[in-house]
Amino acid sequence: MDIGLIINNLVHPPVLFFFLGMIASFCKSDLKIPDPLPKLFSLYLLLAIGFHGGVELRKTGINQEVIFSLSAGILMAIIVPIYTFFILKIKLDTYNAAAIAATYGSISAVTFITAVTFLQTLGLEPGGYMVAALALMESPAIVIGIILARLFAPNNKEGNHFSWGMVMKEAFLNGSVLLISGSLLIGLASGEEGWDTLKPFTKDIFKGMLSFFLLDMGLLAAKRIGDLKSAGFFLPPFAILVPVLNACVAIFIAKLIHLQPENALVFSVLCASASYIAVPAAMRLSLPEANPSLFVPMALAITFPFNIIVGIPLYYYLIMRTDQWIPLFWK
Amino acid sequence: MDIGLIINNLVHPPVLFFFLGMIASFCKSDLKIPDPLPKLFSLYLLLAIGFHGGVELRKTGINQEVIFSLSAGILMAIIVPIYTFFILKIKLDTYNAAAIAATYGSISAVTFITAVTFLQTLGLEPGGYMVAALALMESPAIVIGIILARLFAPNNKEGNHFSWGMVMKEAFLNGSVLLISGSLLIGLASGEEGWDTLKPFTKDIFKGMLSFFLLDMGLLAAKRIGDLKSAGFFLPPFAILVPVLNACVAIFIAKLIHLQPENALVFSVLCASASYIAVPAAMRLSLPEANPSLFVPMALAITFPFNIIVGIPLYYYLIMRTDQWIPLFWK
Amino acid sequence: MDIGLIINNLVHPPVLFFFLGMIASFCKSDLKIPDPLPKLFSLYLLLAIGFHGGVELRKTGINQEVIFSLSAGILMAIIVPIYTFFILKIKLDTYNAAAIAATYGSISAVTFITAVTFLQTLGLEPGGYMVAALALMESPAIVIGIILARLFAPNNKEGNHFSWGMVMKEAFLNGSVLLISGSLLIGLASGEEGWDTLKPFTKDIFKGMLSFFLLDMGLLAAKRIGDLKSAGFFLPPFAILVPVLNACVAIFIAKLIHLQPENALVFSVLCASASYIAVPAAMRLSLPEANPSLFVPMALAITFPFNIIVGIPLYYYLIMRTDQWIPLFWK
Amino acid sequence: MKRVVKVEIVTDSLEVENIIKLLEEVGVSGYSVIKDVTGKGHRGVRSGYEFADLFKNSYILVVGEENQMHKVVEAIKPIIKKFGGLCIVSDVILRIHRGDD
Amino acid sequence: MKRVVKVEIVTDSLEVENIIKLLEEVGVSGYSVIKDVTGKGHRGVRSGYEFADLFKNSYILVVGEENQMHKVVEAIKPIIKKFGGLCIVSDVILRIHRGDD
Amino acid sequence: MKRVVKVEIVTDSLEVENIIKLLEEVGVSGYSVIKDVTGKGHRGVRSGYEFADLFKNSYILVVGEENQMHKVVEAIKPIIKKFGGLCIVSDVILRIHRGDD
Ligand SMILES: Nc1ncnc2c1ncn2[C@@H]1O[C@H](COP(=O)(O)O)[C@@H](O)[C@H]1O
Ligand SMILES: Nc1ncnc2c1ncn2[C@@H]1O[C@H](COP(=O)(O)O)[C@@H](O)[C@H]1O
Ligand SMILES: Nc1ncnc2c1ncn2[C@@H]1O[C@H](COP(=O)(O)O)[C@@H](O)[C@H]1O
Ligand code: NA
Ligand code: NA
Ligand code: NA
Repeated sequence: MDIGLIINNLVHPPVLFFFLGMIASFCKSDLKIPDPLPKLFSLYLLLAIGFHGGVELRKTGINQEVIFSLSAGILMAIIVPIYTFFILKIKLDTYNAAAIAATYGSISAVTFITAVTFLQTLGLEPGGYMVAALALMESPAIVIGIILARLFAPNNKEGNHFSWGMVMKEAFLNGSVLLISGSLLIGLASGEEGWDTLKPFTKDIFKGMLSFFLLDMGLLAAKRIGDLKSAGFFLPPFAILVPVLNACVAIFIAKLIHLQPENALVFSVLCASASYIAVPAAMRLSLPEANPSLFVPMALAITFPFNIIVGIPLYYYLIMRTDQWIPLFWK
Repeated sequence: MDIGLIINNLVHPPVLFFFLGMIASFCKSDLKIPDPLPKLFSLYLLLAIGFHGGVELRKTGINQEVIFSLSAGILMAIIVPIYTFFILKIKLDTYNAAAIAATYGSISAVTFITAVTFLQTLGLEPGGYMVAALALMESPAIVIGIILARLFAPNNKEGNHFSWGMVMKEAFLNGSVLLISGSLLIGLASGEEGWDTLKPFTKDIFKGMLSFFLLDMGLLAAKRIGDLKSAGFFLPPFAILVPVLNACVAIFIAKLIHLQPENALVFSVLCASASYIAVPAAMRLSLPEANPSLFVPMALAITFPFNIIVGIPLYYYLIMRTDQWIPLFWK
Repeated sequence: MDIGLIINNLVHPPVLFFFLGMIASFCKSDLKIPDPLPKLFSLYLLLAIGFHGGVELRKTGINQEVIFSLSAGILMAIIVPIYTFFILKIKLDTYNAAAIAATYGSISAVTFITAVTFLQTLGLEPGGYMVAALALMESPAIVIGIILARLFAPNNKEGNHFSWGMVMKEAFLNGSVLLISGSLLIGLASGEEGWDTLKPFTKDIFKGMLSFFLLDMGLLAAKRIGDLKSAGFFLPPFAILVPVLNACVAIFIAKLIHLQPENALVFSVLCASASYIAVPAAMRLSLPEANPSLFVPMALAITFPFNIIVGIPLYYYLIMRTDQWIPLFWK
Repeated sequence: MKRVVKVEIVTDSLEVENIIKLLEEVGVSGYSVIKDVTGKGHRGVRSGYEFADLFKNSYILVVGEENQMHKVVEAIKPIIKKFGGLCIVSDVILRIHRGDD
Repeated sequence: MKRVVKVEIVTDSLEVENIIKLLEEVGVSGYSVIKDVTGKGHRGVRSGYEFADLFKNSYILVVGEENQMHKVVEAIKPIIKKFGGLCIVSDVILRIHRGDD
Repeated sequence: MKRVVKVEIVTDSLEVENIIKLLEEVGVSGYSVIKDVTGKGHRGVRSGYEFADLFKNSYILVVGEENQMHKVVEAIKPIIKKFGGLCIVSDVILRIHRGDD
């Protein structure tokens, strides 16, 4: 594998700030980004990528590649939690298996953003519609996870308190889904002219805000690793291997529908990433039996750093390589 | 009325983010901009427009138009609460009438900013001294409101606790008045050179910060509408009709003193806008008998959205039209 | 002394915002920048100057001037607290003398930044390695202060609770040291390319963020002046005279090692500045007997404003003047 | 000056709205809420979460007549049993309140 | 270990400064304040306001000797009567405090 | 419904972690913490500091069996004596808790 890709990814300031955060946390420094500042950065990032995606989508319009990509995104958001669930059932009870499956079926917007940033250092820019894929892929896994739990749970005695309306609200109207989708629509509606208005805010300072946010992610990821001590030997490797598996499936599908390498990368990163915002929020009401001190640190302290540091360049390498393999294997 | 004006206003990103906030709130999404982030945006906006206004004012200097505009502003800040008070007295007790009169006599800086943004999409830029008008128009209505309450209140038994010093402090030294006036003076003092220093902060990212703030305003405005359920049938229409009335009086005065259309617009918007920051703060001590769950949601949930969405293009339309009527009527 | 220098410094927007904050506080206005927004600004400033310094340091590389400057910085960080301690012992007990000595031996990053900003208005730019000096000068004085306290304290009965590991952690791993050093290393590692990525965030909006932060510093400095009422007649003049003394020593050393005037200024400003972030944090555990309501307001309410307003132009004037004196005195 | 009962509740912050609804139904004269409470109990550590309003407790204080407070406790029991927390009661003297002396 | 009286006050956040002044006048040994308290009472819901420091309560806790606490209650009564809130007292045991045992 | 003892502690925020360690050692069933508490005592005013997490108190609430709470008080005494604050105890009735009735 081209070691230059990893290094190129690693000396990128936002990723370096992620390391700084991890180091600060390991040294037990008192460096801290107090609440609610992390929320400011995450709201900003969602607004900015949503808006940017919308403006770009208006430029390309809705063509075949767009429809194929979005369909593939929804497909993956449905099948990933299903096969992940059955892998997890080997070792875990139904509730935790379903919650972790939803976690890995849904996506992480910041992992997506880091992949876009990685591509930009290579001079590439993924299609704006990939932001639409992101928005579409956040919620379905939550619904699938809950359906799986209800199908396989011993006996649903808590059925009386359960309401599908609630589940749908949590899945499709949670803040992050709404902000990114809404910003995308605003970008679509306001187009180039709107872009000129907001560009200094949504584009120019973007990498700086991302660096700040990744500094905080580093602090938190390192802090949460300890939570996994009691998780046993199964889950930590799962939190690395399943993302790679999901990325491979995604790369395969990307080849099938002839995505450009840059779009294939962000697509595979979406599939490989795990949700630590929308899913925990939805699980509280829908699957209160699942243990958040398993699925949250898995996504945050293992999968997220893995994707940021190793995953993104690895998937890109695989995408560039399989251009040679796939034809052989295909014909 | 030129429907294009409204549409032009509506597809402007900041206004679209206001809608997004309203929609999120109506859907009961958990999207939220946690405290004190809204304060960050509002402090920023005050600092930025104050500073910009000061720099511009230094360029134009103090000429006749400036003096006329500022005098007209103060005049309106005095007469609006007076006639508003008597309209309100028809249905309300003295204390609430006085507090609502102060609310509508004072101004909303964000409504002002949105009007400036609207003009910029038309390629127009109001004079920097209009920011001075804004600063001057924030406080007088508070004092007038309190005077009216003391004149008309049954018997001022609480006189012993009341101090004019306190009232003046609340009216003229509240944070928002001080920040915008101070920033204006700093802009005046530092001029072009200071402008170059701060431009990327106070100008380039301005519309982005405004979008973020309006997102929050949308969330809050929608949430507060419910507070008005118990307000009866009089106040909601009041919260739309009185601003339009105030705008019409302002347009008339603007014509009298020959303001340019862009300055006439921001002047009428100032008069039409209602305060939801300085006034509630001043009322707590000065008119504790007034009910804040009337005057706050009126300003925030009705008048503010109305001005942002319909008012600004409407007043502009009226200004452009009356150029034809006024001469007829005048001679 | 060239009065133009002071005026030039004073009409600079960030300094004017500092005045605005002081005035607002003296007027008892309710203007306030609520927690944790001040933390956002201070984290931003540390990140931005660290990163900028690292990028610049990579350009110059490590030459003789760099090594001399950094050595001089460490030297001053060691000797300043020592002689300051003995001055303070005249009037104070060992614990308070040691804590105040540490305060004046350590540095204030925002004073440094204001000096850099002052130089930029004169068209000068200090070397990036001065940021490294800043980072190196933050911690030693803390260690020296604690050693002095232990040497001179009557009898160290609390020895059982004391741990040097703790002291070193507080001194070298506190958040502000770590963030500025880490950002410097990130700047070093990512160089020009990284700079292009982050410039709009770390440079363009820098002066605006600084203005906001100084507005808050003004509010706080004015508020804290009252804390010194009970401090007696010795400490307030100390908080002005000792910084000037430290600056003079620094200027002398700067001449010896032939620093350029711009580097000599920031060096002397570092020596003259007093810490109000790292030192109070370290003192809680290491010197709990020292009274924070002495050393915190001295640094924040006297030394900081003095340096910002008078000190910076004064030290610059001395540097330009001594170019003529030193040769006479030297030969 | 009146003997009243003080009810203190610690529970999941997201349940505060539901508990308030129940308090309104019982008809209490008022209540007070402290939002940012962390803690630990049978469900493990609850110290908040930076990315969502989760894993945090709130503290609710209600004072009122003994039998009304009894109804309050019964009304909120199912929520506390489901979402965790605890509820303690004690006797206090209400010294100042609107209309009282 | 000492029997003392605990005074708990909930009132408008903006009155905390004035109440503290009164506590100093009575000469209490200390006090504690929790700033962000929301709630509901006779004056309706008080859940804070995003644009100004308004419509929020604070909680004040003071412990001390019985007759001193009695003076505290009398001193703050006018403020609570004017700006709302409540004040409750109860008996507690002070187990740790500077100089006590 | 069970008679328990309620321990309330106010102390330096930075000592909360150490106190929690001691609570765990004593083996309490849970605890609750309110972070942002200001106040005044023998060490002067503690109203927080904008530039560092200093000069602020926290409030800790623990309920449990009488003799366990006695151990809690003894365990935390050295911290309170060193870093300031106070600790009060009182009797309350635990009305709702996991598994109890
Ligand atoms: N013994 C206790 N003392 C004080 N607070 C408790 C206690 N037990 C539980 N809590 C609080 O109630 C919350 C939920 O408790 P649980 O449902 O037992 O996890 C905890 O996070 C604590 O804040
Ligand atoms: N019965 C009660 N129990 C607890 N808190 C109350 C009660 N009544 C009033 N409060 C608190 O005191 C504040 C002011 O009360 P009021 O003056 O009645 O509006 C409310 O917002 C509540 O925080
Ligand atoms: N009499 C008291 N009543 C309530 N809180 C107190 C009292 N004395 C001290 N405190 C709290 O304990 C903290 C530390 O007290 P001290 O160690 O006496 O400075 C103070 O800042 C207060 O928050
Ligand atoms: Na995924
Ligand atoms: Na108005
Ligand atoms: Na120094």
